[in-house]
Amino acid sequence: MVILVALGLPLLGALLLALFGARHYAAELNAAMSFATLVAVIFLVLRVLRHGSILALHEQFFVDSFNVFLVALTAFVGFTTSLFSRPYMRIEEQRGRLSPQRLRLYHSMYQLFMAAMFLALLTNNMGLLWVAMEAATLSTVLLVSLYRTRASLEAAWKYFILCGVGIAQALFGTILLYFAAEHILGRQGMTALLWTHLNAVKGQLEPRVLGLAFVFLLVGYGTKVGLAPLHNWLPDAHAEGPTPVSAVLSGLLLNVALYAVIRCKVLVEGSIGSYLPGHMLMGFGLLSAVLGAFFLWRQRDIKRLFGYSSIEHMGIITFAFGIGGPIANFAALLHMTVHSLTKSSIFFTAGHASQTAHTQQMDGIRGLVGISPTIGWGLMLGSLAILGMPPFGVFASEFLILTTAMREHPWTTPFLLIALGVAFAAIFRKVQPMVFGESDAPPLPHSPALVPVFIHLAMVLMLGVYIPFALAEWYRAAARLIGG
Amino acid sequence: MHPSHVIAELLKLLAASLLLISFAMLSRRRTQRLITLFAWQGSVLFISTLLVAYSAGLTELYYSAALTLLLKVIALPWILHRLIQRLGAQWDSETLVNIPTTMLVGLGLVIFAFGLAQPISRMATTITRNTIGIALAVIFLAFLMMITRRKAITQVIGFLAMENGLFFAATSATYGMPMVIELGIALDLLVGFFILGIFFFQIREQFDSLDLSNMEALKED
Amino acid sequence: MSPLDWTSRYLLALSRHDLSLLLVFVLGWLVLGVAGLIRPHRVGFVARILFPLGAVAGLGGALLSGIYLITGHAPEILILPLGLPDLPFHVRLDTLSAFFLLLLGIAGAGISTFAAGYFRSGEGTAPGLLCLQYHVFLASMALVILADDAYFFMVVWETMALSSYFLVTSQHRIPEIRHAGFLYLLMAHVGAICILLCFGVLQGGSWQFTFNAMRGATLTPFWASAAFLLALTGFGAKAGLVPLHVWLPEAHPAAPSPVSAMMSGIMLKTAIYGMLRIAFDLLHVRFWWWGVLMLALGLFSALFGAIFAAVQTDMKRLLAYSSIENIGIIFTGMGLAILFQACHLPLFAALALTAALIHSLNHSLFKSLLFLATGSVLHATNQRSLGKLGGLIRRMPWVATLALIGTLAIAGLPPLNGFVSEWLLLQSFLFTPQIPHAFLNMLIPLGAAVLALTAALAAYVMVKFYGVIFLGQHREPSLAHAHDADWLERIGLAWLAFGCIAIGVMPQIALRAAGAVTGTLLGQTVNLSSPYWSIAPISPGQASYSGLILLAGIVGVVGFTFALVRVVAHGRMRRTVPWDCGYPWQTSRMQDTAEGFGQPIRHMFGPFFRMERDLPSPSDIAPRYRVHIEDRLWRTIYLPIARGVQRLADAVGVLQGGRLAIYLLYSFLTLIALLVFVL
Amino acid sequence: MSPLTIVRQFGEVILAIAIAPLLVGWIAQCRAWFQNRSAPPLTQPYRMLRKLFHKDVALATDASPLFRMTPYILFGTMVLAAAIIPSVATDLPFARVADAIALIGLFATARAFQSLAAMDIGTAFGSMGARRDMMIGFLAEPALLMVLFNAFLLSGSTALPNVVEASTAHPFLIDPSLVFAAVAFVMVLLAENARIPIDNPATHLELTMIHEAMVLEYSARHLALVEWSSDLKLFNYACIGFALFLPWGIATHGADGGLALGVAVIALLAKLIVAGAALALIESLSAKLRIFRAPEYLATAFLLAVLGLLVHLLLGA
Repeated sequence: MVILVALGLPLLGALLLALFGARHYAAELNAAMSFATLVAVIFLVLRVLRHGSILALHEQFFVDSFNVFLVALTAFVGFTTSLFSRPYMRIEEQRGRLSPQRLRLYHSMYQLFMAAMFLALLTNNMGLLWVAMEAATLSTVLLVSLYRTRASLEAAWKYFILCGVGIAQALFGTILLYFAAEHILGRQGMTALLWTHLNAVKGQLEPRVLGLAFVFLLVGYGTKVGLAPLHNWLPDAHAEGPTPVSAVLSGLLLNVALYAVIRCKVLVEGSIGSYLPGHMLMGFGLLSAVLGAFFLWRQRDIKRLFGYSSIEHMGIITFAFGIGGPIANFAALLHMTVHSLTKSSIFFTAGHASQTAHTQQMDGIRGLVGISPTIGWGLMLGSLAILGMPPFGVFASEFLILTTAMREHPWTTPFLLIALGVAFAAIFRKVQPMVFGESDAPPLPHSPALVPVFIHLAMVLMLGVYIPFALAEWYRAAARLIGG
Repeated sequence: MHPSHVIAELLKLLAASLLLISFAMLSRRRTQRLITLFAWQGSVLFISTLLVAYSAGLTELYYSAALTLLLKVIALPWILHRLIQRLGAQWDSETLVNIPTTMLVGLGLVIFAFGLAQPISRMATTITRNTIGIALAVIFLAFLMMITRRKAITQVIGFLAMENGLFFAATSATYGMPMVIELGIALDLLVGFFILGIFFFQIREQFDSLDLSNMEALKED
Repeated sequence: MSPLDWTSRYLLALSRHDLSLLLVFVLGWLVLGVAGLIRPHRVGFVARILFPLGAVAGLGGALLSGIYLITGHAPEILILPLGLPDLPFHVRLDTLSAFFLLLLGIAGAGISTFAAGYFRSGEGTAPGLLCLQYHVFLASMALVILADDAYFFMVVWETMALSSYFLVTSQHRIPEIRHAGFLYLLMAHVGAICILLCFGVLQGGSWQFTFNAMRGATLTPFWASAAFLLALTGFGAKAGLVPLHVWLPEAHPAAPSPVSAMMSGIMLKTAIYGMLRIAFDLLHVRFWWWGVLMLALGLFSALFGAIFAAVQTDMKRLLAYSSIENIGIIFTGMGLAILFQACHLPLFAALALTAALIHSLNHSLFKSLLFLATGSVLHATNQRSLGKLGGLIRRMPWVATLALIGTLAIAGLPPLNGFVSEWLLLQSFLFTPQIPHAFLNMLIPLGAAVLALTAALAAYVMVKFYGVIFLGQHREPSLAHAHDADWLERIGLAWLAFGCIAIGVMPQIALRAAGAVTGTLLGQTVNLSSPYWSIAPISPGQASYSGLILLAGIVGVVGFTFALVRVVAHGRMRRTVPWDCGYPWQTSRMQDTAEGFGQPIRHMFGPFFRMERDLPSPSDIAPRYRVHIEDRLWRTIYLPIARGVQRLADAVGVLQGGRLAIYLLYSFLTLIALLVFVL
Repeated sequence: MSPLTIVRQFGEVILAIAIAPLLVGWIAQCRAWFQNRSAPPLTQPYRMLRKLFHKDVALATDASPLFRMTPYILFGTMVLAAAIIPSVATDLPFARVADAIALIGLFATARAFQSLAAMDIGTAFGSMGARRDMMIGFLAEPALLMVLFNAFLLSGSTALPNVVEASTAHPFLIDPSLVFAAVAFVMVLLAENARIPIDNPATHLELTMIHEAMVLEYSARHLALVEWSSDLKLFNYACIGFALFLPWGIATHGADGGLALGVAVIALLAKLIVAGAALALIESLSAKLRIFRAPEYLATAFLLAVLGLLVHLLLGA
């Protein structure tokens, strides 16, 4: 059962690394496990491509066109991040910021986190989805607090409390969902929480209850998506955790949380029949985009900066899902992809940049192209990509989103444009002096693994000028599935 | 009088006491007391779950009840107790907002919760129909408590209280979630709690107090 | 029949697959760029092989588009297998794009040839990378001109901005250059956002983003005007139209000279192209007040640019401001064209548009020529400040001679090309009294006076430019061993100078090229029937001009006089020290400086400037005079915006106060609010 | 293009070259009379030219080719201008080559070259003169253009012959706008030809001179050519004025037999005599302005021209 393999490999990895995580080959092991997972996922994807969507294990797991590409994305970015984290963590260890024991924790938690995300993505059961999200939170809490410094503890604590509370709301939402569902589906066979069944009968579910449920689910999972004003944990966690963790948080966890929200949205919209959920998403999205953009303006810490940029982009994606319809959903899915690729690559370079300069304060980071051209150009191109500069793919999705917004809700366009403009000025005026200019810092002891960066950026570039047919079909199918 | 009615009445009573306990928690200052109240809340939850299990004749709810007993009546309060012993955190914890105001807000929240729950309880078929409003109220009150308290521990207790509210909602409104979920949730709760335990010590050694006012360094300045 | 007709018939056979061939050339540029990465640090390989090849490709493109213009058949459309799934890249070749491709090819060829001699190692970015950026820049400009759907247009438009940004910041170790680059890219991005919005309006409910769909769309007057204003803002920002010009005088001097030449000579024209494309092709209506607005902005920019150019003391800044002036002139022409078109005077509209088009072409020639010349001067002397140059005509005769041609051309003096376009523009101003609007027909003729003032000011500026750099005494002893440009640079310069002369003496060529454009855009061309050595745009009786005969006349008279003087005057010639009213102690410091030349302008146009001057006190031992000129608009428009954003950002920052309880409160309130919302 | 027209063309040019210095001489003489000094002989300018042509050239050490070329270019442009302006007859082959706007351009070219040449030696006075001359230039051109616009609007053409033809078609009708234009034109003429009140051709007082400062370094044949071309410039301006405002007597197209030409030449001479006297009168009556009064002076000229334009548009000629 390929799904089980895909789920089991990271768990196995977590176990192995919990045992051997302190050895010198732990990083390689980590990468190897991630690679194995990637391979398994590729098989899964191929199967889906061949036979269409899968239901498995008493319908507890399922793969449709919506989550399969997220699974693929997650596996891929997870693998590249593990590649990146190898030299990065070595350097951290050499500089005495981490002990081997911590590295063991890091590696096993990393795998556990991946497992949790796969579970969240693959499960058909809204309850299991909740459990998986909670598990992901817990594992990342440990990762964020890895350095055990005051700042990292504070960040982890805030992260834990805010997301814990949020998740609790989500649980209540799930309970309400179940409550509404069992009237239709009954308690027998425990089908009342299976998304596929819920989706089948969503028309009959009691609208009032689902309305309430959606509010709780939205607030709950939305906290993890980092929608303003529920976002406060996000910049801290991104800034204080180890960079690979920031990369996967930004690149994957937010996506997964949003995935959960969208699953719920599909059900609720089907039941209510009104655009209420869509409008809620649009509201959150717009608010996050604008606030995120203005937050960017005053940042000093490089990882914090890009954390806020994630808020902004999650806002844009949420907004697009809120608009709904084939084009907007297509654009949102595309934006999910390019954002996680770009943002993770940015975090890779940002991590090495702050290592070379021995600080995360952007005023301290100067003249990267002089020290290491790959880091410098990686950061520059990545930032330009994330800012929606053509020919990078982010522009493609933003173009679609903007045009659709003009079409469906013209009044939102100025806000979006202001957000984009301000974000551009804010990020670029910070990145340029870091990349260009003079510096006398010595290069890194271990040569940074920046191949992932350029692979990611190359993919993003390709998506800007050419979207492969299969991928496009995929997005289309998913967009149809989401509907709205 | 038919037993089911009796059970229903009993359940209402328990629900009411649950709400009462939440209010009490809102008003208490001493951490020690909070823990005791939390244990009480747990036991009420346990009894209500038992009753529902009996009246609905659902075996899995018995497991759920047992789980509640283990976790929320025995394990967590005990660990919490040990924790504050070890951390010496049992002193008074002054609130950010003074108690009476908090109570008033709480009252408003309860009304809001009931109003919110009405349509749901109207369509509920279980004998525990209108308890969901109370569950909601408990959740809100716990939330309020988390907002108004200053100490890490009290916040955690608030968090746990919220979980209790959730469990109560689950059992009373829907006869409990499927067992898998119940277990998953319980597991998460336990793990989360242990992580918290670890945290307390680390926070303590870093900040040499559990006062949250020390943890306001990360901000936009 | 004229040679042109003959060649056209002869070349008709060749010109059937222009578009695909052009795309091949563009692709060739990209390939060359990538090839630069093979040996990024081998100057010889990059400069001596790749850049000349790029120049050849440019020539090829120019030739093709020239043929297309002459034969002038139906538009060619191609759909590339790239782009968005629902919106593949469309490319289209029509006379308008062909004209601008011609411009790009001619100027690009010259600049690439020069660049081959110019780029040396050790200057900021590695030559190979520079080569990549340079050719991507060229290719993206060509594609901007060819793009036929909004998405592709935006992609290449921003690619153009991006590649040029990297070129501008190639010497990024200098903070001013970084600042200039940032400002440039920011303005470009803001402009791009406006253009995107403009397309969003233009699709007019069809939600098809191909230009064809936009041509088909019919907009209400309000939305049409909105689209026009957005386009004016977006393309104005790229073209450096006042008050969106602030980036231009920063970015152009910052870039290496070939890049400055390309930005000023070609990139600004892509903005003109876009404006024309939208105003005359995509929009189906035109209102007279658009024209008036454009005219006003254009005239103001022209005057503004000329005035600021006159007071500059850095040679490249001076040229940059002069670009603003020329862009202003071009916009004036376009504004007149729109005005006439809206008033149903197509012939005059054609005349004004022809003037604008030809001026674009001219400007791309002489402005690149001058920027390249400053490049040679820079290499020879490492001096950019006019206060430290002088007398180079004796050290670098080649550059000086070729630059003289450019100088006279840009000053709008017959018989060179600059005069032709200004003549045409003045001609079209002559018909403004026929506009059927009270006031307009009285006010707009005054525009001719402003134009004349601008042209004369331009002459002033250029005399200053040339005189201070090339004439007089060396202001610095180091200039004594400045060396002339090398042969590749000379070829590049000579090619552009040749262009200036050719269009000057045979304006009919340019007139026909522009005629092909106006023919498709307005369905009306000026009178093209006159023989190829002269032009009579309206009618021979009305007005005619022939640069060729003028030149012949001057040369003839001069030669005759020279011979005659040789015969009658027997005086010998001896070299002495300058007389200068018998004042004996001449030093080079006594010459008029750039500041000195600016002085009358500062005196007359004081209100335009924000001046800081520190005058030496009478008792100074080493007296120093410094005057710093600043643009008022910067403080009145841009700084307030920046401050506003800062304030908003501070206000938003409060949300992240660091206190967990408050954060919890946020989410609690959100929850309650949403619950109330669904209730 | 019949041989006759060619003859006519060359005849006109020769005439212009020949009598241009005479005009200057005449003005000088009139000025002398008005200021009751004893006047120099009429032929003084010719004598000076002759003398200069026979002198040795003293050329500054590092004068560039540009410096030596300039006198010839100046002369060339001015002769060409003379060939374009219909001073005697309108049917000139060269008049088709360049219209009035091109004429202004031609003058501008001359000015640019003169200024460049003045800067070439790199003396203080030279560059100062160049700067001032260019300043006068860019102030005078808009005014001149507006003046021409008046005439263009009347005749609907920018070609001077057409202007003349149009106005001789109905001779005794003077458009009111032309009055304003004429005054403006005279002011511009004074400014452009380095005469009082803008410049004083007779002075060598260093700090006030403009034209003289520019030609300071020239000597012998070069100076001769420069002076001659400035005489020609004055003559050309006068002829433009005649063409615009007093076109009577100019042999129009078709009616340009030998007799008509003779009449035209007589008329031209008469006009020149009158105009020269008037010019001298104005110069003697007015005082030289400070250099920074020049903008105001030329702004006035510009304003008058614009007024003329508006009057024309208002009265809808």
